[in-house]
This record gives sequence, structure tokens and C-alpha cells, in this order.
Amino acid sequence: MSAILEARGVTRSFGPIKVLHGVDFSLVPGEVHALIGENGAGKSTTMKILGGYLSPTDGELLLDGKPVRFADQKEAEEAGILMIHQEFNLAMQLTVEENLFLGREKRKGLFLDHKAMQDEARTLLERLDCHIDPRTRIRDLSVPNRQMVEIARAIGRNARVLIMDEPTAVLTGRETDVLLDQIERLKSQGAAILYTSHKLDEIARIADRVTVLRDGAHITTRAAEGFTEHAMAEAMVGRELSDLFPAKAKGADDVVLEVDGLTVPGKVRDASFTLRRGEVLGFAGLVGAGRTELMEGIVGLRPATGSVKVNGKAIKAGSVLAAREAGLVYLTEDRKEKGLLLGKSLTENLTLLALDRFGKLRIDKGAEDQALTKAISDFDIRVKDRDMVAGSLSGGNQQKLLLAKTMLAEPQIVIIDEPTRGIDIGTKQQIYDFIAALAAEGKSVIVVSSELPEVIGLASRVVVMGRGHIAGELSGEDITEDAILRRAMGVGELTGASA
Amino acid sequence: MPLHALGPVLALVALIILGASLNSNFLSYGNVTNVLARSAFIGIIAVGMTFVITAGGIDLSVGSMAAFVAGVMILAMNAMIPVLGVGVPLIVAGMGVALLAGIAAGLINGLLIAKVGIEAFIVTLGSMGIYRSLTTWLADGGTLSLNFEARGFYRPVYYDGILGIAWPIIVFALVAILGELAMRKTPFGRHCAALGANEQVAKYSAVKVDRVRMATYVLLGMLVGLATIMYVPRLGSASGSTGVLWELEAIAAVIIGGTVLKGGFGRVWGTVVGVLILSLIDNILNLASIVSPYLNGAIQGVIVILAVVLQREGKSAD
Amino acid sequence: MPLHALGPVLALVALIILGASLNSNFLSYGNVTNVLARSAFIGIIAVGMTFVITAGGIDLSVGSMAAFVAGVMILAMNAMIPVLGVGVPLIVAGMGVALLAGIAAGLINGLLIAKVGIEAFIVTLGSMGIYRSLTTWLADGGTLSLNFEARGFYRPVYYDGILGIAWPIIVFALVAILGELAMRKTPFGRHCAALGANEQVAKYSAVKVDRVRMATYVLLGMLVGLATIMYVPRLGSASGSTGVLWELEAIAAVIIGGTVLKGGFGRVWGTVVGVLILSLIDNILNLASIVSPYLNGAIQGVIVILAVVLQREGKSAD
Amino acid sequence: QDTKVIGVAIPSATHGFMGGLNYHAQASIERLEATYPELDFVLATAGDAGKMVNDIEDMVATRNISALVVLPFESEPLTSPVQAVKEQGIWVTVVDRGLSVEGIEDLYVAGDNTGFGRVAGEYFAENLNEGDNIVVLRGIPTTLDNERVDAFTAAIDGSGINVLDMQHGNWNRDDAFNVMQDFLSKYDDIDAVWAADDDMAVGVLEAISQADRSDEMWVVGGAGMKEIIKRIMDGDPQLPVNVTYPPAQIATAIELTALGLVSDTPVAGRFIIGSQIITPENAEQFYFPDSPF
Ligand SMILES: Nc1ncnc2c1ncn2[C@@H]1O[C@H](COP(=O)(O)OP(=O)(O)OP(=O)(O)O)[C@@H](O)[C@H]1O
Ligand SMILES: Nc1ncnc2c1ncn2[C@@H]1O[C@H](COP(=O)(O)OP(=O)(O)OP(=O)(O)O)[C@@H](O)[C@H]1O
Ligand SMILES: [Mg+2]
Ligand SMILES: [Mg+2]
Repeated sequence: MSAILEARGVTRSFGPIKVLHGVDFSLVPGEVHALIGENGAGKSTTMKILGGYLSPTDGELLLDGKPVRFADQKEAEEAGILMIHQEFNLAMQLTVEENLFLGREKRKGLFLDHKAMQDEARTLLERLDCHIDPRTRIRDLSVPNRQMVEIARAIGRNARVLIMDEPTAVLTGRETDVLLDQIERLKSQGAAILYTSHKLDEIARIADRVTVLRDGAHITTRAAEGFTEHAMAEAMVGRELSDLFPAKAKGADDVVLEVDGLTVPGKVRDASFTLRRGEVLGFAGLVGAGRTELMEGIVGLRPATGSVKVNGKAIKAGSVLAAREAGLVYLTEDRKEKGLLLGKSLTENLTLLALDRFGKLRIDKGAEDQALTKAISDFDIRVKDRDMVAGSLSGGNQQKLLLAKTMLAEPQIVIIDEPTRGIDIGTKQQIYDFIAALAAEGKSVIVVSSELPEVIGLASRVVVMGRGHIAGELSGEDITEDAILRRAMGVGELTGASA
Repeated sequence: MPLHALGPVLALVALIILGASLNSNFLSYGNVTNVLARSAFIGIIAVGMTFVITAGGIDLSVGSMAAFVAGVMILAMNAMIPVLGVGVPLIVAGMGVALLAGIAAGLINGLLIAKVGIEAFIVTLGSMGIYRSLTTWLADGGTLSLNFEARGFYRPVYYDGILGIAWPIIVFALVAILGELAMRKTPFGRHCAALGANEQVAKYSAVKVDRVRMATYVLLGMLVGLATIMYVPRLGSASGSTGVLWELEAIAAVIIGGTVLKGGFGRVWGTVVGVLILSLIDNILNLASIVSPYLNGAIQGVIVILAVVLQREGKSAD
Repeated sequence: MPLHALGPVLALVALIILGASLNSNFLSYGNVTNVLARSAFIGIIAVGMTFVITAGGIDLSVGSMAAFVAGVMILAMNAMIPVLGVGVPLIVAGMGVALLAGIAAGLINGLLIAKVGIEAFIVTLGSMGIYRSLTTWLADGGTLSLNFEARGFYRPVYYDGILGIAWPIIVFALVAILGELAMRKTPFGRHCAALGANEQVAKYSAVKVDRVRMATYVLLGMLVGLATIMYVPRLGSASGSTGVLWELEAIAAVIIGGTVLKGGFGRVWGTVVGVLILSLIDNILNLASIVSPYLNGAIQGVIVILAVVLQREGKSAD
Repeated sequence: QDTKVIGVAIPSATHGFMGGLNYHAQASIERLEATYPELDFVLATAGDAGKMVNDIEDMVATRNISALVVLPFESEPLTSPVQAVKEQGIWVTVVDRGLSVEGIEDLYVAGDNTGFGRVAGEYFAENLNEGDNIVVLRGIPTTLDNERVDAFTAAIDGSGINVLDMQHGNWNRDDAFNVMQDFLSKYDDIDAVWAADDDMAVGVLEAISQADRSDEMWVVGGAGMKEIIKRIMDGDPQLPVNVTYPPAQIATAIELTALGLVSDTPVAGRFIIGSQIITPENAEQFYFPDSPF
């Protein structure tokens, strides 16, 4: 079949820095074409070029065999090319419906056709099994739901070419399944889909062909058939990969964090649990279970009642600084809105949380610079230019920067919400090793993750949440996907009784 | 509607009750007409300002723009009398001049802001000075006056009306209703909000960002022209001190009404309530004469803050 | 430093060249001292405003706050003369009163904004009216004058200096240097920028958002107090018209200097340049007398816009 | 017995002269309210013409005023609104600035702007020689300022005095200080300054003393601010004379209006309070230490 969209020798530079070195591949109707590569390999950049958001520095695009240059994204959209961004492209103050139809509102005469738009919004969201009111403002939605809106917006526009940049990074298994079904449906209707994800099992599940990028260069394009996950990973990273998860640490007996009867009004009821020194504690649950809210309540980011004790001492409620001073920090799941100052330099982001360590009165710029150097090497942040702003980092590298920022506070207890969102498999392994090393040093870690394998692979104990309360706890051999899911959905006691 | 959205309405109701209890004439037809009619200038401008602010902009030049437009309108009308005579054609021509001058002034602001990309605050601060001083210059430091006869003919546009409702009130009401519709029911309103909320997103959603931004300033300019059309028949003159501080009053009305100063969310009906609150404060201070006039400003300030406190009540909850 | 960051400096240099070419006295010691010394009030205030704006706030009340603080200071000094006599203790006590009054006024603004959560624009618009009218009231509509003898004693604080540099210039320079250091080298400056860039991120990064925000207003209030300490010895009086429009001038200086109005990025040295640009425009217009004085405002407006155009040159490139 | 209400609409106290005017208005209202229990007063101050019209409308609509005393913010815009008040049978007293149509008001009490400029101009013409240089500070650009300056210019016409420069000091001390500083930088030889207003004179004097050129020039202000009168009384060579423009004219107007309402005394007509020159000899009679102005 002939290609709808083709890239030939596409290069792209930002200022003096070249990030794509001649990428070529093609998309044919009715296929899912996966683009994989490490963080910063140039996937998003490639996709933005195809979607008309960026122009190539060199090389050409062919649409239906004819060379094109999209002046802007609107032209690409008119040609039937749509893109789901890795970073949210939603206006937070606007409602779901307003975002879904932004720039292509339906009208009746002069006026907007609210009813039609709301109905269509509902239909679209329902197709994605996402039950939110189209009149909700985006800023009031959870991160996964925002992603579903983003997806709904793209699939609602009958695209010939749909470009999806890590659509599942923030989704749990259930929503991922829904999305992959939708992709199958679109594919059967003849759409071409360009897809990227760091979850290689998804790639293996849906891709027809796979293109591998490394450091902005095209490595290979081949059929997905027979391309194992392990082989994909090695093609991306360019080296041998060992076991993904390190050995689990058991943890000592002394309790470092004790949460008792914590209630976050409207979100979490009466949650109690403990965390021991040197332990990795997992938190699992479905989207909307309230894990994020619980953690935010613990560190003082949300008004909460109940007690939080660190090393037996209660910490001041409602103060993030007090929590941090007690050695307790939280790494947010929402890196764009709550994690990083996208318009600020890497250094300013890195040291913001632990700024007092760089001088109470005068910031020691030299020390900050060293901290950046260290963070770049410790967390393998792919930085092309140390003076760039955080927003110019690739998504995965932003996540690494966020991790580095949190760790710079040298916490005793760290709560990581979705630690490896958008991180490539090679780096994931580094982060897992890092978490294990933290635990081995006697620090304690709470991992909140929607990726069950991650929770299972890392944690020696798992707390399962469902609908705003703690639905059960598992440890050792009992930690299985099945056991977690049953508890999360409220049917956990059955297996619990038989065990 | 969430309760705290009603904040400005509560403040308005409280003021009305206060006024009625202070003076039995407060709710009389005459007084109500006076207050509404004189709110019309700022009100019409504030409706336009709501769009500008919702789209993430600001316009400090409206007061002096109004003075300038009024000056130009008066000069044009005086010049046209020999040709058109005093009559309906003269008035219509004057109105046309005012609208065009307003649109042109808005267009210049809009071009500098949207196309040249200069900070709106600076552009409109600059044009505020420019229009103010051009007006003084046109008037040679004094006052520009409409020909006396023409003024007599034009006067009813402010003082008369239909069914006992004065024209300025009718025009203000129409502008408010159309504004509310435009904000809530048209793509333009949505695009303004999107632009104010996140310009990048709007751009990526194929919203013509520059054009929308420019349109908000042009719209505001046009409404300044319209307000002037209502203003000139009232006082029949313009000088360097016409419309001083209108910009502050218009912006205050917009913010009191619940529109977000940094953009992304606008509420035309709120603006109307805000304008009425501000007018009523003045009116009540005149009714009461309880305090030293030196303290009027202080009382105004306190009431403005209180009106917004009511509205923010719900804030700590989330 | 990127070229366009130098925009305001270029504008300043252009003005200096223009001034020097128009009048040979422009660069004389006397004129330079005059311009710098009179820039000091707005300058000191604008440095504080830079922090407020960087942290995403705004303060419209500074001009009337200055008038109020000056009024309170004068009344307090006059009242203390019988106790302290005219001498250094009186001056020191007066300065203490001014600083405390400024801090208190800033604290009230800050509390309403950061703790009660009212829009900064509204709070400071309200307090602008309040302070202005309290000053008029204190002065009984007229002028509050410092006791004649005390004034003679206090005068040198404006007019004298060390090594031929007048005190206001020295104080302004110190404030500017400390401000620049605070903005660039201290956690406080970082926190202001973080808060203005994204309040959520700041909050999640253990920044005491409320406290930082409040601190910016208190700092500004204190600097208003300091500016007043320099202002009172100049004419020894305060009235309801003292400091009118200083807020606009201070904000304009901040924005001309390259600080972002919506917060997140601030540049104290830019603000200093902005203040000098604004003072020089006035000075040059007085020295040149090339045009009708009615048009001074228009020329000012054009220059302000041009100064910022220079700075935004780089914008279309990205 | 019916209480009658008198409305008083004046500009707000934005500079010294208006401050004095506000003071005298309030003082006379207090006095009259005590004297005549059957009289009530509404005092409204406005920062612009539009607000003044609003205030007058409010007085008519809600306070049933029997008489209006108004100092028009500007003549032109206030003319039709005041005419409308008159048409409702309300007594109208106009103060200081005349309306642009003759014969509307029942009573007119005013200072003399032309005289104000002329008297000052005559003093300059008499006391300076041909070829002497002066600078002029103007007020806020208004018709009133134009009248004064035109009269001043006419009075010195033909005397051979050079007017080096005129700039707006906006009847404001700080603005006048800045403008005068710049005049002093610009001109090496200035023999006299017409500051046209005592607030501006204060700023001008400071600037001159800073430049150490006090011996070189004298200054004439205007309107009779108490501090300035004091210095004239004391024979300050820098302040030879002053020209009156009494803020107390508002008190005269209010008192006459009240008198007309409570008695049969005929008070209609025109009262022009001429501008007089204040010299060290007669300064005593213009000195009111208790006024804020
Ligand atoms: N606006 C920009 N300015 C400078 N550099 C940029 C910009 N955008 C992207 N880059 C750089 O281009 C490179 C490729 O980024 P890209 O976002 O395409 O990576 P990616 O493959 O999508 O990575 P990830 O898996 O982390 O999302 C990175 O080094 C990134 O820092
Ligand atoms: N800012 C907010 N305002 C109002 N409701 C919110 C907000 N954030 C989240 N919610 C709601 O709170 C509930 C829990 O949020 P969330 O989905 O983040 O829980 P979670 O357990 O952390 O899930 P996950 O971590 O998988 O995203 C959801 O119903 C969500 O819609
Ligand atoms: Mg990416
Ligand atoms: Mg979560």
C-alpha cells in the first residue's frame, strides 16, 4: 500500500543544537506504526514535525506522495493529520467541552450549539469509557482524566493520520485497554497511526511496524512481528539490558512514618498505614482511588485531618516546609502544572525545593552549578545545553529533572507519585536501581504507581486503595496483579479469606 | 451556579438596601434613571474591557481615548454644520465619526500589541498619554464645545428615551446583552477565554490568536466610540480632563464582576453588576452626606474591597 | 546577555545623547544631580514594585500610600517637637514613624491579598482611595506642613550629600544594589520568581507562598516609607495631591525595565533604567521646549512605547 | 416649619486653592447650619465634570434642593445640566467660573481671572526693565489657566520683558519644583518668575534656593496662601507681592444664597471679587492663620 505521510531525511535543530539527523520513514493507511527510542531520542520532535507544529530544518515531508510544507498546525489538521501531545495541550480554566471543540466549535447560526457539542463530548468520552461531565473544568480533573480528554479530542476528528505521543504514560491498565481498542477500531477504518510509548508491551500488542530512533538518528524500521520487547529495548538503548527490577530490600523494624486516621475532605477517608526504615512501600489502586490526594494530605499540600508522625514526632499540619524539614518529601504526578517551572532554567528548577541548602542569605551559584552537573550525571538527564529552560527538555528528561530536584532535598522518606511516567526502559532500570539503593541506605520510599508491574517489582509491601479508602495491604508472595485488582475493585476479601 | 459567584450580586443588593433605607427617594424613578444612565458610559466601555481582560490583555487608554474621540467628534460636527445643517444627518455623521475614531484607536492599540508584540500595559499606557495630550492640544488647553444649536438638537439622545427608559440605558442594556451572548454563546468568546487561559493551547487549536487579540481591542475601541456618542449629548463638550480615571473604573468593574485579571475567564453580567456597584457607591454617598467629603474616597475603597470579599468567600474551601 | 535584554539601556543611551545634543547644560553636574535626585522617590518605590510584580502581584496604592505616610510623618514630627526639640532625635523619630507606617500599610495590603485571598488589583485600588482620602482628611483639604524650624534642620537630607552626591541618590543607589542582589542572589528573589511563574509549583516545592507574597508587599511598604523619608525634606509638606500617579509611573518603570507584568521574571537593574528613562523624558521636554507643552504627554507616550519596542525586537525571531 | 436644602457642588481638594475652597465651604456650612436650623446642606466634591453633573442630578432627584451653589468644574459641560436645574425652579448660584450661557444663574459670585493675570502682569511691567528675563509656570491646562495667562501676557506686552519659557506646573508643588529646576539648568539669567499660584511658588522657591540663585530673581505666586502672605508681611525680598484670588468667595456665595432663602433680602446679581495686589503694607488684612490654605 502506498504511504499517506512520509518523512525523508528530516532534520531539526534548535539554535545551534541538532536534535534530529535525517529521519526517514513512512506511514501507510491501516497500520499502527510505533516510534520508539530513549528519552530525548527525538520522538516528540519527529511527531511535532509530522503534525505541523514544528517545521523541519532540512529534508521533506510527503503527503500522498507529494511534497508538503505545513505552514502551521491548522494546515496539517486540514490534511487530516492530528496529534495527541505528550504534554497536555489543554486550557486549564476551560471546561472539557470547550477544550474538545476549541478552534472548531459547532454553531447554530451565529451562536454556539452547546447541546450538540455537549452531546458529542459525552459520546466521545463514553466511547473511551470515561465518565466525566463535559462541563467540568480541566483543572478540576485528575491527570488521567485530562489525558482522556486529550485523546477524545483527537479521535473525535476523524483523522487520516493520528499521531499519539505517549498517550498511555499517565493511564492505568484499564484505560490503556480502552484506548488500544479504539486504536484497533480506527486502524480498521483505514487510519494510519503513529504511536509512541515507553511501555514496550503495548508496542508489541498493537504495532504493525516499529521505527527505532537513537540520539536523533534513524536506526531501523522493521515489522513488529518477531520483534521482542527485549530486542526493542536493546535496539533503543544500544546495549545489553539486564533484569529490570533489582532485588527487594526488606526494611528494618523501626517505623519512620506513621499515618493515622488521615481524612482529606471529599477525597480520602480515614487512611492509616505505617512505613518502616529502609522499606519500599507500594501504593496501588485504580484511577481516582485517591492515592494522590492521600499523599498530598500527608505532606501538607491539602487540608487534612488525622495525624502524621515522622520518627514518632507529629509534623505541623498544612506545611510542606515542615514536612520537608522533617525529612518527608513528595514528588508530584503532575510535572507540568505542579512539578517544574517550564520557563525557568534547569538550575532554578533543580534547587527550588532545597534552596536553603545553597545558602540562607546568598545563593551559592557555584554549588548550584555543581549540583546540576551531579544531577545530570546521576540521573542521566540528556541535556544539550545547560542554559536551556526546563520546558525544552524532552518529556522523560523533565521527569528525571523532577526526580533530581526531589532528591536534592536529601529526604529520609520520599513519596514518589508515578515515578517513571514517560521514562524510557533503560532509564527506568536506573531509577529502579536508584530506589533500591535509597532503601538500602536506610531511606524509606513510597511508590505510588498505576503500573502494576512496577509496584509488584519494587515494593516489599503494597497498600491498595479503592474509592478513597485503604482497601487492603499485601506483602511478600501475596503481591500479585490479581490480588491487587480484586482489592482495588472492592472484591479483595474473598481471596484474602482463602489465602 | 456556585454561591460565591453571586458575591457581586449580594454586594449590589446590600447597597440597594442601604440606599433605600437612607433616603426615600433612592428608589424613585428619577434617581434610578439617573444612576443607570450615567453608568452607561463606563458600563459600555467595561463590557468591552471584559473581553480584553478575558483574553489576557489590559487597556489603560480607554478614558483618554474617550476624551479624544469626543473631541474629534465635536470638531467634526462643528465643521460639518455649514454643509449638513443642524439635523439628523449631522448627528448621524457625528456618530459615524465617533465610531470610526474609536475603531481606529482600538486598531492601533491592537496592532501594536498583537502584531508588534509589545506588552499591552505599555502600549496602552503610552496611548493614554498620547490621546490625553492630543485632546488638550486640540482644545488648546481649554474645552472643545459642540455648537450650541447642534447640542440642543443632540441632547435628547442622552435625556430622552422610549417608554420612559432613557436612551443610554437602552444602549447599555443592549450592549450588555450582546456582550453576554458573545462571551458565552459564540466562538469568539470562547477563543478569548482560551487565549487568556493559555495562548499556546489556543494557537495549537487553530485559534487565530493574533486576530482574536486584535479583535478585542478593536471591539473595545468601538465601544468607547459608542460610549462617546452617549456622552457628548450630555455635556456637549470635551477637554483634557474628560474621562480621567475611567480606565481604572472600568477595570475595577470588570474585576469586581468576577472576571480574572490574568485572563482566561470572563463574565459580562458580572461586569454590569460591578459598574452598578461603583455608580451606586457615589450615589449613596451623595444621598447620605453623613461624612466629611474628604472621606468619600476611603468609603468607596472599603466598599469595593468588601464587594470582592463577599465573592471570594468560597476560596479557602478549595 | 541576549541583545534584546539591552533594549532599555539602548533607549536610555539614546535619550542621553538626545538630551546632550539639545542642551549643553544637560550633562552638567547640576542637571544630572537634579534628575537623579528626583528619580529617587519613584525609583525606590519601583524597586519594591519589581518584587511585587515578579511574584505575580500588583500594587496601585503606592502613590497615595506615600502621601499618607508623609502626612503621618509630618504630623508626628510636629507633635514630637515639644518633647524632642528640633534636632537629630526628632529626625530619627520621624524616620522611624515613616518606616513603621509604610510597613504597616504594606502589611495590611499583604494580609488582604495573601491571607484573605482578594485580588491584588482590587485591594490596592481600594487602599489607594483610602490612603488618598485619609491624607486629604488629615490635611483638612489643604497641605500638611512640617514645622518651619524642623524643616530647615531636615532639609539637608534631600539637598546635601557626601562627596558631592546627594543623599537621595545615594539611598536610591543602595536600594537598587541591594534589590538587585536580593532578586538574583537570595532565596527570596528566587521564591518571588517561582511564585509568579507558577504558584502551584512553588507550593509543591515547599515555598511558603503566602509568606513570600506578603513579604513583597511589606517590603514595598517599607520602601514607600523610605522614599517618603527622602521626599519630606524636599518641600516639607504633604497634601492630597502628593504622589498622584506615582503608582502608574512605578509600574511603567518596572515593565519598561523588562520585568514581566504577569510575574515570574523580574529585573531590578532594568527597573532602575526604566525610572531613569521616565525622568529623563520629562527633563528633556523641559530643557528642549521645542513643542507645545500640551503635547508633552504625547511625546512621553511615544517614547515609552519606543523604549519597549527596542526591547521586544528579538520577539518575532522565536 | 419646612427645612430647605441647599446643594453645594465644588471640585475636590486636589490642590492648595481648591483645598482652601473646600475648607471655606465646609466652615460656612457648619456656621450656617448652626445659625439657621431650618436649613440643610448637601456638599458634594467632584474630581471631574461628569461626576459633578452626577452630584447635581442626585441632589435634585433625591434631596429636593431649593438652591444650588456650584463652582463649575468646567464651564461648558456644566452649562446645560445647571440650566436644567434652573428650569425646575431651583435657585442657582454660580461661583468663580461662569457658565457658557449668560443669564442662567440667579447669583454670580466670582474671582476675577483676567484681573488675576493682569494685576500680576502690571507688577512685572512696572518693576522690570526692558530686556529682563522671566519664566512662567502654568496651571493644569484649562480655560481658566488660559484666561489668566493671556491677561498676564497682554499686561506685559510692550514692556520689553522677555518670557523665556512657559511650562505647566499643574498647580502642584512637586511638578513646579521639577519644572523650575529644569528652567534653572536651562537659563543662566532669570530676573523674575510668575508662578501664578502659591503652591507652585513653594516648589519654585525651593528649586531656586537649591540652586543658590535666590538673590538673582523674585517670585510672584497667587491666591494668597497663608505661608506666603506671612513672608510678604515679613518683607521677604524674594516674594515682593502676591495677587489675591480668594478661596473664601465660596463662603460668600453660600452665605448669600442662604440669606436669600431664609429672608426676603434681595441677593440676586453679580459679585465680582476683584483681584488685589498684596504688598508688605496691606498683607496683614489677608492673613488667616487658621485656614488650611
Ligand atoms: N524547544 C526546544 N529547544 C531546545 N531543545 C529542544 C526543544 N525541544 C526539544 N529539544 C531537545 O530535542 C531533543 C529531542 O527531544 P524530544 O522531545 O523529541 O525527545 P523524545 O524522544 O520525545 O523524548 P521523551 O521520551 O523523553 O519524550 C531533546 O534533547 C530535547 O532537549
Ligand atoms: N484538583 C482537583 N479538584 C477536584 N477534584 C479532583 C482534583 N484532582 C483530582 N480530583 C478528583 O479526585 C479523585 C481522585 O483523584 P486521582 O485520580 O488523582 O486519584 P489517584 O488515586 O491519585 O489516581 P491516580 O494516581 O491514578 O491518578 C478523582 O475523582 C478526581 O477526579
Ligand atoms: Mg517525547
Ligand atoms: Mg494520582
